[in-house]
Amino acid sequence: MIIRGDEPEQIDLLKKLYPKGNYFMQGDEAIAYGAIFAGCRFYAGYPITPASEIAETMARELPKVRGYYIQMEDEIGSIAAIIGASWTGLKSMTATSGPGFSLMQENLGYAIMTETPIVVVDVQRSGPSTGQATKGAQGDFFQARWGTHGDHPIVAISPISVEDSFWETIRAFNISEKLRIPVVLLADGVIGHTREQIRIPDPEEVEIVYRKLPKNEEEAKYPFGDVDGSLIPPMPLFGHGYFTHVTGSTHKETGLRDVYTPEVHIKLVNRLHKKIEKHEKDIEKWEEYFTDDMEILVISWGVSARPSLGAVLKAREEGIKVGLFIPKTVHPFPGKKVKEFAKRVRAILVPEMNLGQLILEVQRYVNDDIILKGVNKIGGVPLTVEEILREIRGV
Amino acid sequence: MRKEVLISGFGGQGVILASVILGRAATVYEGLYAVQTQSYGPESRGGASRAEVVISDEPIDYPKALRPDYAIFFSQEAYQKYLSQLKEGATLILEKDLIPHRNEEVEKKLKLKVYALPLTEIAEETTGLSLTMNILTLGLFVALTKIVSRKAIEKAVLDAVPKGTEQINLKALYKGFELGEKALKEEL
Amino acid sequence: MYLKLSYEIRDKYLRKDMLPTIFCPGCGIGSVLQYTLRAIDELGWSKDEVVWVSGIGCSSRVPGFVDFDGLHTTHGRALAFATGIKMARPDLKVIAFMGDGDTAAIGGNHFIHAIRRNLDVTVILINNFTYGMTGGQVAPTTLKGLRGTTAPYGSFENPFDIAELAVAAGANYVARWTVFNYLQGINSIKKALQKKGFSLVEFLSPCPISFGRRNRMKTAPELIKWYNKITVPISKAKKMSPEELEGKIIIGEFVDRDRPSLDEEYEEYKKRAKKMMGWE
Amino acid sequence: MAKEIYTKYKMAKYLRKEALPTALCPGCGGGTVLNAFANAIDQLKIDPKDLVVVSGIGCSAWIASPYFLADTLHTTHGRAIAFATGVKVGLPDKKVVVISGDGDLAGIGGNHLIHAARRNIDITVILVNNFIYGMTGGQVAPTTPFGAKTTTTPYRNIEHPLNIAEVVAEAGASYVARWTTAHVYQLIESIKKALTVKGFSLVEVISQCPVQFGRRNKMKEPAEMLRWFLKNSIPISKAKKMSPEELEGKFVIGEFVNRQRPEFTEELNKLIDEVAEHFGLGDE
Amino acid sequence: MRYPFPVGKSDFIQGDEAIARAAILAGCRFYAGYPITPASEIFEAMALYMPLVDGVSIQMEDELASIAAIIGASWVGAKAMTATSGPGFSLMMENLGYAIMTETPIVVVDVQRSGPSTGQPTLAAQGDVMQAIWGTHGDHSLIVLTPATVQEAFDMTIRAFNLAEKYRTPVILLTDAEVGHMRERVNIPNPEDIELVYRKLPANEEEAKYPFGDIHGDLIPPMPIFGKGYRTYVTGLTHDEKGRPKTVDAEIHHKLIERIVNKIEKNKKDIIDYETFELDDAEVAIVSYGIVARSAIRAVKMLRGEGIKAGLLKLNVVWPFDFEMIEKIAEQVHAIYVPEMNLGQLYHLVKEGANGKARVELIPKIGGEVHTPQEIVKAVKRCEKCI
Repeated sequence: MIIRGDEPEQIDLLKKLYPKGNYFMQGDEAIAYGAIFAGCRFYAGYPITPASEIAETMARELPKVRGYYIQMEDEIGSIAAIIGASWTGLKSMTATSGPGFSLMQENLGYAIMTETPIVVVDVQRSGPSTGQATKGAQGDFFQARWGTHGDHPIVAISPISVEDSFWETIRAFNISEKLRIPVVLLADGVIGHTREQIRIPDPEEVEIVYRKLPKNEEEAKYPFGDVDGSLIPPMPLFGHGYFTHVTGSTHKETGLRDVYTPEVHIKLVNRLHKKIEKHEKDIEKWEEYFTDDMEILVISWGVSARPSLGAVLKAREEGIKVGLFIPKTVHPFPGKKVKEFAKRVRAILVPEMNLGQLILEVQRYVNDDIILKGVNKIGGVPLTVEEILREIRGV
Repeated sequence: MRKEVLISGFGGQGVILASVILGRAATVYEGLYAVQTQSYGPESRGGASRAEVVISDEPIDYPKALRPDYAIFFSQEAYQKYLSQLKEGATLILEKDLIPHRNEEVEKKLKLKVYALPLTEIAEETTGLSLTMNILTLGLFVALTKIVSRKAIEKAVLDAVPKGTEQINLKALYKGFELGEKALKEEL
Repeated sequence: MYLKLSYEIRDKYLRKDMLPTIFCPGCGIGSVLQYTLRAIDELGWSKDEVVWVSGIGCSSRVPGFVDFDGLHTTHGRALAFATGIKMARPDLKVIAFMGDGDTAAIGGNHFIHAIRRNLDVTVILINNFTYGMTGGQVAPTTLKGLRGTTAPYGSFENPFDIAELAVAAGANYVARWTVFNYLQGINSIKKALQKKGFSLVEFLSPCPISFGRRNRMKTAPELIKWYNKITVPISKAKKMSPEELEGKIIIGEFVDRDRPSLDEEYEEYKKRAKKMMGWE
Repeated sequence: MAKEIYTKYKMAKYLRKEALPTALCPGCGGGTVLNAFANAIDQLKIDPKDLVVVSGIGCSAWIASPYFLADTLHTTHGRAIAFATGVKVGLPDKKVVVISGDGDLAGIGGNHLIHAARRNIDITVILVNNFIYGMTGGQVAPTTPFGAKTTTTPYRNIEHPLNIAEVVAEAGASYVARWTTAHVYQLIESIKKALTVKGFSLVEVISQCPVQFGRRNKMKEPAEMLRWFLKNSIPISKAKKMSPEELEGKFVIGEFVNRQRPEFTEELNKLIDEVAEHFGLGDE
Repeated sequence: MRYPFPVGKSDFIQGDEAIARAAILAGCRFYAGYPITPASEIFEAMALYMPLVDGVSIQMEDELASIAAIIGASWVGAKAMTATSGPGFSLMMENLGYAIMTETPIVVVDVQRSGPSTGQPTLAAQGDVMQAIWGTHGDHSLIVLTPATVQEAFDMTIRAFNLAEKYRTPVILLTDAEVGHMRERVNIPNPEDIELVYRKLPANEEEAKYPFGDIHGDLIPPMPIFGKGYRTYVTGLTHDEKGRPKTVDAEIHHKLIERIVNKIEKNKKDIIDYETFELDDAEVAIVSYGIVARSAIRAVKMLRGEGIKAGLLKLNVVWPFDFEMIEKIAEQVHAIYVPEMNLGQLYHLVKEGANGKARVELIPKIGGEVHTPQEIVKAVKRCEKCI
């Protein structure tokens, strides 16, 4: 029996196991609980710092809700197993950090090509290579976007706090299920290991989505066809007698391989991209502060967002007209919004824990008549409010 | 001078090898520029096979054939698929026995110069080996088009064929030359 | 056999500026490292002719502490890196110092293929039944029913027997001991180091912090006592039935043979290539 | 456009007609394997609706993908068994079968192979061993016999082939057998057993690739390769009495193990039940 | 020294073959690989040549192992290379990061095919450009070269080795199935005429103590290779100048990564290579790289023929990227067109470079075929009309 996560028995079980109220937990744990609330019932993983706590929480909690935790022989096997499980109808997740994420790139491309809903958590740590294993970073921003080969779209979400980790994980599952696409949750070692207060809601308060299934045999014949004009094909699960064929090679709407006809490839890959554009509204999410009268804009994401907010609040106290924009969905990047803001400010600051990645994305939407400056820090220690404030004052 | 040559048939007929020999003759032995490209199916035997050679006296920018000046087809599939892509007035060599269905209309419309011969059969008669059909066709092609010299193609053939088969392949090549001369004199 | 005092070994082979090591009290890695260094010492090898390679994990930090050329690589890939070193410089001796997760989980494929090729390296394997560095998750070596942070209810999987696997894949020399088997350990390492081709010496090694603690064996002595209980010498094991061997781990020398190593074969290969092309 | 297939071949009902003809070269052993598999399914009266067939990349991965009419998952190179692990856990009541090649399953995917055997997960693997990477043009594989010529060992292979059946048996599989494409009936019987055994089962099929392997090793014709298989096949009972030297270059055929061991998905579900009971979460 | 192929004359060979021959001439003596279409021909040529020149060619169990083996070989002093295509390149990402972090000179060839995933294995694409630049995790920099002809594939392979050795960094030779499989004439020079670079070695024991220290002020530490008695320790963990792991010190991490990034960034002038065609008086620019640049040249001729003042910038190196040069071009022209065999990758970098000073338009094409010159002309004309 495949559990979707919204069955009454499951809701009762969640209520019994995790009664509504305040908890004190790590970001990693919040991601695990978010996944369980989102209906995730299959997890395959491999130990890696600083993501192991997600695996450990899943190992402890999943069996309680009749979910499966398995530990694979490596990260390549982990992402492969969750793709396999997803085709049987289980909402599936894996979690890792930079080195493991590098290993998953090939099969991440497979999930994109086969439109398999999965959630991949990358708890970013300081790299390249093994780097500083226990330290947080935001260095995988572009890897999440461009890490697998070939032309592909991607959705990546980055939470900014422990509580946010819970809710953004749920959102990651919902987007993934709705659009039949892998979603990358770009968490980081700082939040992952930080303990904070978080409110666990009643399961009824959580809106969850399950993939669209074929209505009939006829629809099931086109696992990769735009049968209803939404660009998202219904997903004929394995084991229902549909005889579905799934391949990472270029395929027709029926799923059958055709690797020589350019038109087949063009149609498929274009639809993969367009389904993201078309459902932009379901995907995009950001927070903005003081953007009405701002002269300076701070754009920040993930772990750097909170010190940025602190700095903006302090600067406001000092009378500096500064605003803040925090994209929660970082890929696709909300460029239109940034373009609009850029017309109204004289400077944009981009604080992040790397040597400048989001800033390159911002640059595409900004003309050079304004100041664009990164506030960068690597080495595993998050940016402080003071460091960002100093830069705000500087412009 | 930019000349585009398209050769197509199925795997095992020596399509690719013929195109390589032609390109080699043009570049290494004639000092021209040439680009050879190819595409084939996943099967190593029996799938569709297609090769292009672009030959020019100046560096070649776009490397693929856009409107072939010359074409050689060894299969019905190739004929049907690519016939309409040929340039007006193009020269076309066909393996007659393997292409039973012809499209006179298109051939006429494009004013093609068509030479249809039972190439495999002739090769078999000449050398006892149907495999030498591709070399024989090259000989025919060079005699008809003079795109490279006979000396050049001969040297390129010798470079490319397996050791011990040189004489048999030259025999096929010369037979091709002979057929080409006859064809030009319209004796065929 | 004259045994040098341990400080002599320490002073001769360890990088002073890297000490102390990162290993927890009660950890078995230090002992195995000492056996390895003693074996090298007794063989009279120069420090300049040996390269140490490792992957990721507690055991893999060892090459950082010893005063040799050392390549500390990515998780599971040590033997693949070692292949490059050995094949490009066959005159160098290569020691891969590895853990069980590194060798048998993520690196399992490189392990069996390096053995199949008979790559001339000596693997010193620390098997502590757990991922120590990441906090005590279960490994493919964890025995059924034992706990780890990712098996809070006890492992339900069948474990690997790495030594047996190495024998099946074709290794030239394979032995397994516990860290308690002091002399056998040193002797086995000596044999392994001198062996051309792939050699493996596996040590059951205590990890009281990440493994023992979760399995009611908080200290190294408790773990060693447990090892003594579950290990059976190979000579005795041969006379036991599969049922009697259930839950036991066999120790001793598993195989000792002399198939030609990859670099030796490659030397021949080069000669043959030149002959076939008429170069010689 | 679906082509009409006119055939009296009984097993055609198990094939996706619109995907035919297969892309396998003439003389390839893949057809024999597909036929044997279809016959095993037919004889066991398994409904294809209860089957999921998983494969990786390579010629042998194409034997059942997409030609076999069941749910078919064609995955990335070497990872078929890892994908299949997820499928089996999600659908413990279905038969999950992996059909792929030696390079795919034992080369790049060797780790997943031994780990699945260790877990003893109830998957049937039909490993088609043709000693070569056929699709990419005939490179050496970890199964290529010592001394054979390939495009990446032009001066002959110096590595020893991996003894897949023995390694998998050692790693903990419930059922392991090896046959060649010249032993069709035994092969069908073994596939049937493998499908019925609870736990990880491996049927290794030594198969001919006349184009990429045979041609470079003086066996251009498929029949020559089959003769080679027959001449060098040694039943396992006889092989046990032979020395390693005598066995050099031989193919040991037969059943290597057939045993009962705890199975992964059963153990996993048992664990979940125990946890539910322990926390009082069982069905009230 | 005897070579297993003719030198000092021209030959008619495939791009893949040219890469293999160039590698041998560049001094590459270690190759590890794994079969994959359309890069297998490189491996097959290496397998044929290596034993004859006393080098090693070995087939590993997968692509992870292939790149690992060449890094190992590089640390014992061998010039080393591997070649692959998209799926294998994805698998190499982790160890590519390791090579960057440990400053190991290696050359990785990616013969691009159409993706994502298994995609169209025999057909060309330019879909891995951003992956080559950003595919491994963490902050980093490296060098990416893009040949457009078989001759360039040959020349750039030699350059790739020279740059890798000079800057102690992995270099990616990013070619594609089209260049890899096409045959053209290649002039293979006499080995004496080829300028080769070998990594800087420590001058003495003292220098060897700092395998990761900027002891010469040029950001590139000498490389104390193994087996010379230096007893070097190499780790992918954050390390100090001596190579000792220092994983909690933010200062040391910053210093290391900044130097790794800067040794590329500060030497941009030396690394970057491009060609221009009719660009001086152009009002419309086309920025292109790899195989598509050949169509673009023809498109420029055709556009000029129709009275549109077009010019071409052909990039031979796509990373490091010369943002400033693009900005300069953007100041001169009113529009920049970027034809790519993908749905927009290098286009993003061009757009960043243009800085809003000129319109930047993408001319995408996927499906395995190269843009025809007409397609580029048509796209340019359509846009030029719409203004």
